[in-house]
This record gives sequence, C-alpha cells and structure tokens, in this order.
Amino acid sequence: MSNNSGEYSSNNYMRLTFPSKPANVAFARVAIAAFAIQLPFTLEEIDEIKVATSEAVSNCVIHAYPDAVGLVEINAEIDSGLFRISIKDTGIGIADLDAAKVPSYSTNPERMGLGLVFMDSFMDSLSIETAVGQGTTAIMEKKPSNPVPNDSSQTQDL
Amino acid sequence: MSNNSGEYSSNNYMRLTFPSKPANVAFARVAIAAFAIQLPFTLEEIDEIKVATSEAVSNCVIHAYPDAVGLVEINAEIDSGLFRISIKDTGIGIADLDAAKVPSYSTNPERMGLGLVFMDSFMDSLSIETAVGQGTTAIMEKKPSNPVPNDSSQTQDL
Amino acid sequence: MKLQLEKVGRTLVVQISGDLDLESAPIFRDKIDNVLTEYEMINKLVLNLAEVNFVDSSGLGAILGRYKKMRSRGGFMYLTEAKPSVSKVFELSGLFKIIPLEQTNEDSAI
Amino acid sequence: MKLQLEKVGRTLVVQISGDLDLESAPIFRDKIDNVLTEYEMINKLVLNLAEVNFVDSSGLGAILGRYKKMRSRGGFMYLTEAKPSVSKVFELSGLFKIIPLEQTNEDSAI
Ligand SMILES: Nc1ncnc2c1ncn2[C@@H]1O[C@H](COP(=O)(O)OP(=O)(O)O)[C@@H](O)[C@H]1O
Ligand SMILES: Nc1ncnc2c1ncn2[C@@H]1O[C@H](COP(=O)(O)OP(=O)(O)O)[C@@H](O)[C@H]1O
Repeated sequence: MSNNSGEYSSNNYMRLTFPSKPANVAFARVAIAAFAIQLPFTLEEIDEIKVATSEAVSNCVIHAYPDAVGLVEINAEIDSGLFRISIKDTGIGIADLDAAKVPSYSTNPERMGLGLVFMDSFMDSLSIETAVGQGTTAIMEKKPSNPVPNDSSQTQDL
Repeated sequence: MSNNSGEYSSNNYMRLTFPSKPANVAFARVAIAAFAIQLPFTLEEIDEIKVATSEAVSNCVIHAYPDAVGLVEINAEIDSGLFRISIKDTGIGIADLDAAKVPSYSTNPERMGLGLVFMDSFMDSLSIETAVGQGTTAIMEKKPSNPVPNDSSQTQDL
Repeated sequence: MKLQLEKVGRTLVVQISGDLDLESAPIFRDKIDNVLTEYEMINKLVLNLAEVNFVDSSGLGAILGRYKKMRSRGGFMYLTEAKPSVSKVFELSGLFKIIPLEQTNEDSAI
Repeated sequence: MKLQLEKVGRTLVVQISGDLDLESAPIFRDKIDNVLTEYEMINKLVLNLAEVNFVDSSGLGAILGRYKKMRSRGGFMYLTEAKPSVSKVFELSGLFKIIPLEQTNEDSAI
C-alpha cells in the first residue's frame, strides 16, 4: 500500500477574508471543514470544527459589528498534525471577557450565551484576545484523535 | 411564503490565499462552491464552477510555480446576481497565451492541455492576464441559468 | 434550510431539512410563529430533525424560543429523530433536559 | 480517493471512489501501473466510476494514460457507470470517442 501520510501530514495554511454577513457563516464553516479534512479527523470531529467556526463567525456578525458590516479574517494552519484556527474581527471588542465566558451569559437577551462554551468544548483549546474598540481574535486548536493518514491514499489491494 | 431573494441576491465577496500545494486544489474548489451556492446555481452549475476552479488552481500548482511552492490568491464576488472569480499567481507567466488556449496544447507532455478549454466551456466568460516572470490571473464569470432564489427560504406551507 | 409544516388536529408537525444557524434561524422562527398566531388552538409542536445536518447555538436559540412560546400558551413541544451530530449539540447545551426527545414522529404526534 | 482492485482472469477491475484530480491522479496511476507490471497477462482494464464524484483534466489525463498503456500492450480499457457530472467532463474532452463507456460492470467484464 502506497502510504501518503508524509504528504497528508505536511504543513499548510490558508487565509480567508469576507464581510460579516449571515450568509457567510455557512460558507466559512464549509470552507474551514474542507481545509481541516487534510488532517485525519473523523467526520464527527469535522462537525465539531464546523460548530466552533460557526459560533466564532456568528459572534463577529452579531456582536463585533452590531450595526454595520465589517471584515472577518480567518487564518488556519496545519502544523505538525495540529489544526489551528484564528477568527479575527476589528469590531467593538469584549469589555468583560470573564463574564463573556460564563455559560448562558450573553449581552443579547435573544441569544443562548453558548457560543464560547461550544468553541471551548468542541476544540482542544480556545484563547481569546480582545480590546474594546479594537476587536477580538479567537484562537482554537484541535488534533485528530486518531492520527493515521486519511483515506485519500487508502487502497484495497488485490 | 417569506421571500428572501433580496438577501440571497445581495452582493458579497471573499478573498482566499493559500500555498500552491496539490492538497489545496480540492480545498479551493469546495470553498468556492460553498461561496457560489449563495446564488441560485443548480448543482450541475456548481459542479462546473468546481471544475473551472480546479483547473485554474492546478495550473498555479503545476505551471506557475513548477519548482517551488508559491502563493495562490482567489478573489470571488457576487455582484447583482453574477458570480465572478479571479485566480491569481505570481509565477512564471505564460509566454504565448494564444498557443496556451489551443485545445490539447500543453507545455507539459504529461498533461491534456484541456484546463483552459474547461475553464472557458464551463463558465460564461474567461479572460487571462499574464506577464512572463510576473504571473497570471484568470478571471471567470458565471450567471445562474435560472435566477430564482435558492431553497434557503423555501417553505412548503400548510 | 427547508421547512415543511403540517397541521394534524391541534398538533403542528414541522419537518426541517438543511442547516439551522444564524442565517436560517429567523426564517424558521417567523414561519412557525406565523402559523401559531393564525391557529390559536394548536397546543403541540413537533419538530422533526431527521433531515437537519447542522445546528449551532443560533439554531438552538430558535428552537428554545419555540418551546417557550408553546409553554406560555399552555402547550408542549417535542423534538424527534435528531442525528448523532445534532444530538451532541443539544446534549452539550443541556436543552434535552428541558425539551423531550422522542424517537419517532409517531411517539410524539399522538 | 479510494481504489479497490480486483483481478478476474485476465481482467483488472478497479472501483474508484471520491475525487480524481491533481492530488489523487498520481496515486491512481501508480497503483494501477504496479499491478499491470506485476501481472503481465492482464489484457483488460475496467474502471468503474460509479462512486467518482469529481473529475478534472488531471484526472482525465491519468485515465487516458492507463488507456494508452493497455493499448500498447495489446489490451483494452473500458469505463463503466460514470455519473452525469463526470460524463459531462468526458464528453467535453472527446475522451468518450476514444475510450468506450459501458453501462454496467457486467457488460465490460465479460
Ligand atoms: N467577536 C465578538 N465581539 C464582541 N463581543 C463578543 C464577541 N464574541 C463574543 N462576544 C461577547 O461575549 C458574549 C458571549 O458570547 P457567546 O458565548 O458566543 O454567546 P452569545 O453569542 O449567545 O451571546 C456575547 O454576548 C458578547 O457580548
Ligand atoms: N497559471 C499559469 N502559469 C503559467 N503557465 C500557465 C498557467 N496556466 C496555464 N499555463 C500554460 O498554458 C498551457 C495550457 O494550459 P491548460 O489548458 O490548463 O493545459 P495543461 O494544464 O494541461 O497544460 C500550460 O501547458 C502552460 O504552459
């Protein structure tokens, strides 16, 4: 069997920018899933990455730029078998980050306050850099639970 | 029926950059398809956009940066119901563009010489800007054949 | 996201397919609330999630909102047939502790 | 892309699933060529495309290359069960005029 794990585990990166429109939440999570699948994530883990991406981008749309459309910048990389993603806005920032992280806390009464909880739960790590009036960057990491090459090189032999 | 065609036909754009690695050909076409689907393209038309994107990005990987990895930059926009995409490299450029466009012409004997033909056939328009030693940009446009809103707002009523 | 709504007696059964997120949640909300406003006798809402591929906290919020609405008019809401990936989001949110999940449409539609 | 190879008499049947593009084409090529080199008596190659979702000109090139290889050793190659989206790419390329497309595996495997 030709083993392509060398190719598949090799480092890679991407940068994606788009305006903070609701339609781009689905676009971003599908694009990020298509990048992350280069690592041997299970479909379940890819779904988790989709939820985390969806939450972070939704936060840019709703919270970072509440009254206007601003830019969202996503940087993602594959680095020695680890997937790392940062989702950045230059919006209003978070005044009280400790409060924001509390489950069910939301500055918007219509919302669940579960976005940061999901990002933290579905990824291996979450860190947030924020400054009022300057914006917010959420940085998350995730490693495949089963670090074997994915099925792109899979062959059932004679 | 709540008609969301206003939302769906509204303008949008994205910029995507990544290194010219074979693994990013699939990533790019899936990401671009996920963006283009915001217009009411049929699945067949989305497949055509995928082929065109795949060809253009493959050309960057093989031809633009033959001996190294370089950057590919994709800009895509939705503008009054039209999908426009440009795929740009800063590689070796095309010396004889007229020859390059001829079906079956390839500077690489291993290849089919059909990439530019497919880009032209599967999209409504193709134009190429190139300069030797500076790089190449392929610009393509496509309009949905059936410009009705897609099924995101579709509801089957009581 | 696509919605298919069917009224069976005093029950409103909604088949949802596609993704329930920030973009589709308001459409989901308005569509159901319009029917609930029009038919005051509806006292049971069944959301069939069999064809739902993706839910995030925006989608959960819209579902919880419909639950609260049903409770405030003295009715109930049930979820049916969630896929594992969707169930996981519900479980993590604790929403299953509030809103019952029935295995099939039949269980809850009776 | 995944490959499943089966030798039936002097025929090699290959089930391909996934995408055939710049990245997967070399894997496809090497895998088949290794078997053809090992078993010199193989004179028929059948590529079943039922599970192929995507082909571009890099994928076509790899398929045409296998066809040429089979012809040069006095054998044949057939394609079976291409999906419409995949057929379209073949039609536009003119490859169907060279390589026969059979409807089912059985047609061509006999
Ligand atoms: N990108 C952001 N920009 C500004 N504020 C944010 C951002 N992300 C999160 N927040 C703040 O943190 C709070 C909690 O976020 P989250 O857990 O995602 O819940 P929710 O989106 O439901 O409010 C939000 O209500 C908001 O005040
Ligand atoms: N981005 C590019 N940079 C440099 N040369 C290119 C680029 N795209 C196409 N070419 C040239 O044009 C020729 C024809 O391209 P194409 O029709 O895609 O066929 P193929 O990729 O099979 O060679 C290529 O062989 C190459 O010489």
